[in-house]
Amino acid sequence: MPENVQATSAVPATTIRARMKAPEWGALLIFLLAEIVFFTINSPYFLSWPNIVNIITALSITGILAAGGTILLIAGQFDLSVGSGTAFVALMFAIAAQSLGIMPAVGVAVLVGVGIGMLNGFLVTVVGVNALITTLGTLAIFRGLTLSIGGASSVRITGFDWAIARPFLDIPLSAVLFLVIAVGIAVLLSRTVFGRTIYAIGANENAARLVGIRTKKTLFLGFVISGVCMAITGLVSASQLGSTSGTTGTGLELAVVTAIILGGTSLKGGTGSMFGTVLGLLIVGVLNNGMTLMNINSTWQQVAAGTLLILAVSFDQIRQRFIRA
Amino acid sequence: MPENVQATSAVPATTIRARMKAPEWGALLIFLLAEIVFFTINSPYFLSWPNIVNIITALSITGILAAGGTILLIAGQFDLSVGSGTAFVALMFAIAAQSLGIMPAVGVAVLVGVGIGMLNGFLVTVVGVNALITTLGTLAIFRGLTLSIGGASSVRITGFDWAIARPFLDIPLSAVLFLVIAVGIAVLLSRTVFGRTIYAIGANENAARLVGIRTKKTLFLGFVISGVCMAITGLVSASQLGSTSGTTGTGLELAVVTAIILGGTSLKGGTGSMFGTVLGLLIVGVLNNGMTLMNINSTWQQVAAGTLLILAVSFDQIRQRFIRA
Amino acid sequence: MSAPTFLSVRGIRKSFGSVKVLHGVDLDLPAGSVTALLGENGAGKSTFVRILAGDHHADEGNIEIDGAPISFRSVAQSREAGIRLIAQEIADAPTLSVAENITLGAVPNRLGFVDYGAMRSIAQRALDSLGADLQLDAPVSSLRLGERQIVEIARATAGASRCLIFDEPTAALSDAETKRLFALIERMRSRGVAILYITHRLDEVFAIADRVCVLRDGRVSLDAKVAEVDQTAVVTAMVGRAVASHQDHHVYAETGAARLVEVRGLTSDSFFNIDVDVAPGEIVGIYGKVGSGVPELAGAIFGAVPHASGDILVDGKPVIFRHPSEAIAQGFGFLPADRASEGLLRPRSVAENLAAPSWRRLARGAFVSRRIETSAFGRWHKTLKVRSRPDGAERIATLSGGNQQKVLLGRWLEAGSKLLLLVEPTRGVDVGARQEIYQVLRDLARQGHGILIASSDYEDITEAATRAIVMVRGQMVAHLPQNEISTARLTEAAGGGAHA
Amino acid sequence: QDAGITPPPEVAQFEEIAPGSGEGLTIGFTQLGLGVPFTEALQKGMVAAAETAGVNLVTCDSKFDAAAALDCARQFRTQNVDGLVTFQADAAAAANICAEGPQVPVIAIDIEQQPCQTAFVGAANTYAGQIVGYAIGQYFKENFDCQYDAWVSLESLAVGVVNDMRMGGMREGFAQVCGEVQNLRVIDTGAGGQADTAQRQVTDTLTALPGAQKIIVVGINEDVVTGALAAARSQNRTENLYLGVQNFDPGNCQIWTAPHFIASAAYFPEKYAQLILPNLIKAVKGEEIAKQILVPHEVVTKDNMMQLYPETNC
Ligand SMILES: Nc1ncnc2c1ncn2[C@@H]1O[C@H](COP(=O)(O)OP(=O)(O)OP(=O)(O)O)[C@@H](O)[C@H]1O
Ligand SMILES: Nc1ncnc2c1ncn2[C@@H]1O[C@H](COP(=O)(O)OP(=O)(O)OP(=O)(O)O)[C@@H](O)[C@H]1O
Ligand SMILES: [Mg+2]
Ligand SMILES: [Mg+2]
Repeated sequence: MPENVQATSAVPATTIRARMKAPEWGALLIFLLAEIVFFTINSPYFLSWPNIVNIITALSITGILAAGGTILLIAGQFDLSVGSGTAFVALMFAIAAQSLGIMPAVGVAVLVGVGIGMLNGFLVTVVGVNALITTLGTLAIFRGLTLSIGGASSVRITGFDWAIARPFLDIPLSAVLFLVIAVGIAVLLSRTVFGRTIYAIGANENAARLVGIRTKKTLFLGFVISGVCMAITGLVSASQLGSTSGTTGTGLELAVVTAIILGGTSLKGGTGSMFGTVLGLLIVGVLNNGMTLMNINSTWQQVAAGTLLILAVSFDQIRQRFIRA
Repeated sequence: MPENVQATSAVPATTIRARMKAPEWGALLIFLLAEIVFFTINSPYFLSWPNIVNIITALSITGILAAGGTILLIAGQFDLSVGSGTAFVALMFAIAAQSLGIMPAVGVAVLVGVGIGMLNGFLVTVVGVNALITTLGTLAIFRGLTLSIGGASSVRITGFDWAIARPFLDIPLSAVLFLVIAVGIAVLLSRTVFGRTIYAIGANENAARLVGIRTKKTLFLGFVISGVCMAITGLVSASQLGSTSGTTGTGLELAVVTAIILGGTSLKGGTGSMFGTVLGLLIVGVLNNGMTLMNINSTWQQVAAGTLLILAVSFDQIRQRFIRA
Repeated sequence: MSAPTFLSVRGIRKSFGSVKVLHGVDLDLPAGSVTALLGENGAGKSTFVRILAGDHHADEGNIEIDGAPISFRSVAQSREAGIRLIAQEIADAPTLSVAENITLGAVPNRLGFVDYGAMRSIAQRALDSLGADLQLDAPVSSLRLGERQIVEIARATAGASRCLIFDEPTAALSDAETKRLFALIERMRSRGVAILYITHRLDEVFAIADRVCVLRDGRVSLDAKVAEVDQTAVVTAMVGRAVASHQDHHVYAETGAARLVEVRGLTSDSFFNIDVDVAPGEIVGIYGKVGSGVPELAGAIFGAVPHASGDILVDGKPVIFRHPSEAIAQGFGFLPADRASEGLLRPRSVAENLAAPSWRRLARGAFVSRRIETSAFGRWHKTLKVRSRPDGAERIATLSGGNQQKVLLGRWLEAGSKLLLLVEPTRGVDVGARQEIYQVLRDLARQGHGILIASSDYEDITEAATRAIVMVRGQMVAHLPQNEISTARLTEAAGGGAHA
Repeated sequence: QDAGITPPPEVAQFEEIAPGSGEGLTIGFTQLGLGVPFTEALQKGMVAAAETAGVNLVTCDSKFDAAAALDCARQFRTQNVDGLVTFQADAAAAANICAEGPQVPVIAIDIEQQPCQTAFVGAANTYAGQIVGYAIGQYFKENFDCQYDAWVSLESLAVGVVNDMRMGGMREGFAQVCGEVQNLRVIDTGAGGQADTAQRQVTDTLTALPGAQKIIVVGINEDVVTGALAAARSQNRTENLYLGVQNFDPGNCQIWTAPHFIASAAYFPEKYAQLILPNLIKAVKGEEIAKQILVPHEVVTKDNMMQLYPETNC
């Protein structure tokens, strides 16, 4: 992948200094602001508090999964099973809620999420199967199980409406939860030993191993965290929709990866941040919201979204080259 | 990514010798044979010539795209736009065929495919946008364009039935084409200087440049080859179905990546082979075919496919460890 | 002085399949003492110390620490025992900062939260003790090879340790840095740390070691106090025979042939206003320590990195190389400084690596021919004493560091480049093979090739060069004709630029 | 022809839109998901009708995903729409979607939106399935004494209940004439029913039915039947497929001219708007409207397709 590897040994020192001043995500922030200005001009509803809340609420499920995904991608790993994991958690929760009641069912959901994460982690770190294959496999397995066990029709879940409650500032709890998790993971990644270990493993797994870091244990934990995120999103989804079905969460994996990579985390691992991921999420989220407010046909929305995705990153590349010159 | 990086420098030389004897794909071959034995026992239709032809025919579109994809992944690049590229080519072909006639329309299709490849290549090698983001972007763009231009209803294509013709051995031309392309790319990769260059770029782009390889030009060419593959699959799809619609080729990108990675090409680049990819394609293809013959419910098919995907790679990992011990 | 033995190793055996690397190594490491470990490329030195570091597992043998048997199942256990290895290949986290790399694996923290203040002061102290001046917040990927090596050393010496193992630490260091490293080793020794020091530079052995061990044929062939041996004895123990230098002095004779390259006023942000030219038959040595801009100059002539101003003339006409392939087309060859990131195609075979710039020539039309390629490899396998299979079919990643270096040099010999730009051509190469390489270079020069050696190793210059240039901080400070080239003159001229 | 199946009493008739009847109103329309003929035709009809009525129509595509439909509802609340048309995939999620959306009159399309639904407009899915199944049954009874080799059902499980109602309805309608369906093969053709998935699976299925001369193939939409035809064509077995379809897109000649196209159910998605808009405008103005407004489906066969869709040009 062409992220201008290692800048050879001969990168002029000026570049380094310039980079320090204009952070990685500077261009993305500008891009986001440009989007906001554009939509504010084009829709009277865009820059209103309810709409801002809408944007964040719409991001909450993708965002929570992206938080776990950011940890994994920084460590050089993938998790594509997040969407079907969410659906499976939600289904298990719905079934358990019917027979055991809500609170025990929440426990079941957490166990299922952690279980999925442990399964992925075991396959990747112990058996040694490539993370992409592993999670493509579990993606299919849990989607298949959800459809087989739950059947095609959706299952109703009642008495579990916390996620759409709006206790303060008219913000739904699901959005609050997303913000809390985002901040938590941001702190975890940038401030804790565990977080820095994740970066070290992603930057050079061998080097990390040679300084005595238990790389496999850490990666395993990363997958478990991703599993916990699935448990949470499974519960958020169940609560928001008051139901769950076989198609819940379809395609989330791609939305998650897109946001993370757009936010500057490299597929090679070792770089990235939760802040970048949040920017990535917002760029996509604002775009979708704004285009719908402008009543743009969804097929053209796709074209615009693809174009802007590329533009956002191109912009960053060109800015970097500009600084270098 | 956890492909047991470089087997750390600690790979014993026995392994090396053993590997020479039992090549990378040995375990996958055994796995494929096991599948074949299983389905032969469980379905009387499985091991018949028409069914073997069916399996290969069903693979032809995925396979042709995977041929181009293998080149790119060995060079450390991705192309996720193959599915929507195929649909877009097919639509442009259908439209051109209506107004210009079949032969000029074939020319249009080739130009469109090459154009998509050039666009991807330009964005990745000249602008410097990450290949994943680029091709996620063009995936959305060309899907959106296909839906916007073509509308949702399928467009009829008449007088273009070559792909289902069976000139010899009862094999449709689309399958023949796939086989020819697979062999061609296998030779290209393993025997030609161009192939070497691809491996070198994937192994160490920087070092490749310093031995005089025009890395960007080569990568650009890799994307164009992928675009040519889209042109071909667009034509195959149009001919096979006798029509094209907005959903043509949905999800192909994942099938393609799965086959390539299953076949042993590493996400890190620098390793892999077309033969491995063909094995990967066959493992998935035989599985789908066999389960349909056994009339297994498709949701359980998903579960089985995911499980077997993981098993196939686990098996390989465990075998390697066994040899080492 | 019979210091207590910290580490005692008996009968270590290790094979990589059929390749027996170590068969019965016995070694004692006394506390408060420096033991030098020598041996030819591929003798198994790195393998041995990686066993001590818990990175490899011995097939057989016993390890005792403080007299108690211990078995290392993991790197963590070895570190627990106080052993720190500075490996031959740099193993750092490129995207993390200098401070984070120095504290990698031992991050100062409060309840799991990184204490960045403490991290910076630990890192600063470690760097200070090496006299290094690096920005703590700079990502390691922005550093030069030598600076990254310093970070590695700083990491190993930052915390408390009982045993330090250096695997060719000075290969990428300047003289000044080497001196400060020696001072550090001296301090560590006086604190009772057991030190094992691998090198190919005999003068270093006599400068710092108390004891010298030589690995040969998988065993220790010499284990003696430094005071009791001389250079010849050590070399003989390594190679099995004495290695003579200066067997053959190539003297450049002006032929009047056009210069292969003329560089006029070349300037970038690492070097300023450089004039240099190379004629056929000449071996121009450019001597400069880390920070002198010497490797960057060689890279700029090759077109690997851009330069700001000045001209490069070939056949009297200015050329601009926008890509290395254009330089190669002009008959240039370039051996880069950083083996790992700029040279090796790690997953590919040894023969394929060696042939890389010549693939097209060795092919039949568009198709590669493994037979022709293997025979090309055969030519250099012997000449350069590469310890590998004769057909070069194994992955290059499995070769020892010095042997990898020989293959990368062989690349450009096989390519038959008219002008060779060689950065640190003998980095990590053993004493015997070094002389072979100098001989090959002299032979090439006699055949009319031009060679530019950019090196911080004065031996490269004194042994091979027909004239020398000394650079300090990007400026040319001296120009020595062949008869004036000596270690003393080189270090003296370069001394002016030593870091304060 | 569908005499054996009684239409439900709520079936309504299409009426022309009165120009300017909704002047000044903003109406939100949550679309099920573009990219399939049915929804595209629906959308075209809605846009045209809104224009005639002078209504400002704002569309939000839920892409077959209940979570996206929830977001659409929230956006419509932000935009203060006067009335809402909701076509989203998950009936069980309706309660929360209602709760989060604007508190205005709601017309649900095809899938119930309880508790906020003012009226339901939509396909009588089961009925639409039954009439096709019944027609196939009659055909097989008349011609083959109800003998057939297999019943291949090309479904889209992702579509949920609707899938069950239509595909199950076809089996029920058939069963009324020929008894319980035999040798049933249910094939999932992916989200929304995709031609290439159908093609691949039908190819394998045909291999597993060697020599079968009478295979009944029913599909949830036209695409999957196109895929089945392509599979048969490549094995030269087009003659063996007896086709039952849902929906009728007059441009899709491949199916209507197939040798054994038996029956399809016309849904008239392009005319849905004629049932929806006038009623929603009334509801917004506070008038009473019917709670159930069902589409007058028709069985389409080779014999009557030119009368129903004169623009058919096959
Ligand atoms: N992973 C491996 N697989 C196979 N052979 C290996 C592997 N690692 C090392 N070897 C072989 O073991 C031998 C010893 O290598 P080692 O790196 O220990 O040598 P060294 O003494 O450190 O040499 P140098 O001075 O060049 O660094 C070499 O012949 C090398 O090819
Ligand atoms: N670079 C390579 N890497 C791996 N295998 C190779 C490579 N080059 C060639 N081979 C394999 O080695 C074998 C011999 O190759 P090739 O036919 O090119 O050599 P040759 O027969 O000695 O030369 P020629 O026939 O052209 O005189 C073939 O099986 C080929 O697949
Ligand atoms: Mg070594
Ligand atoms: Mg031959």
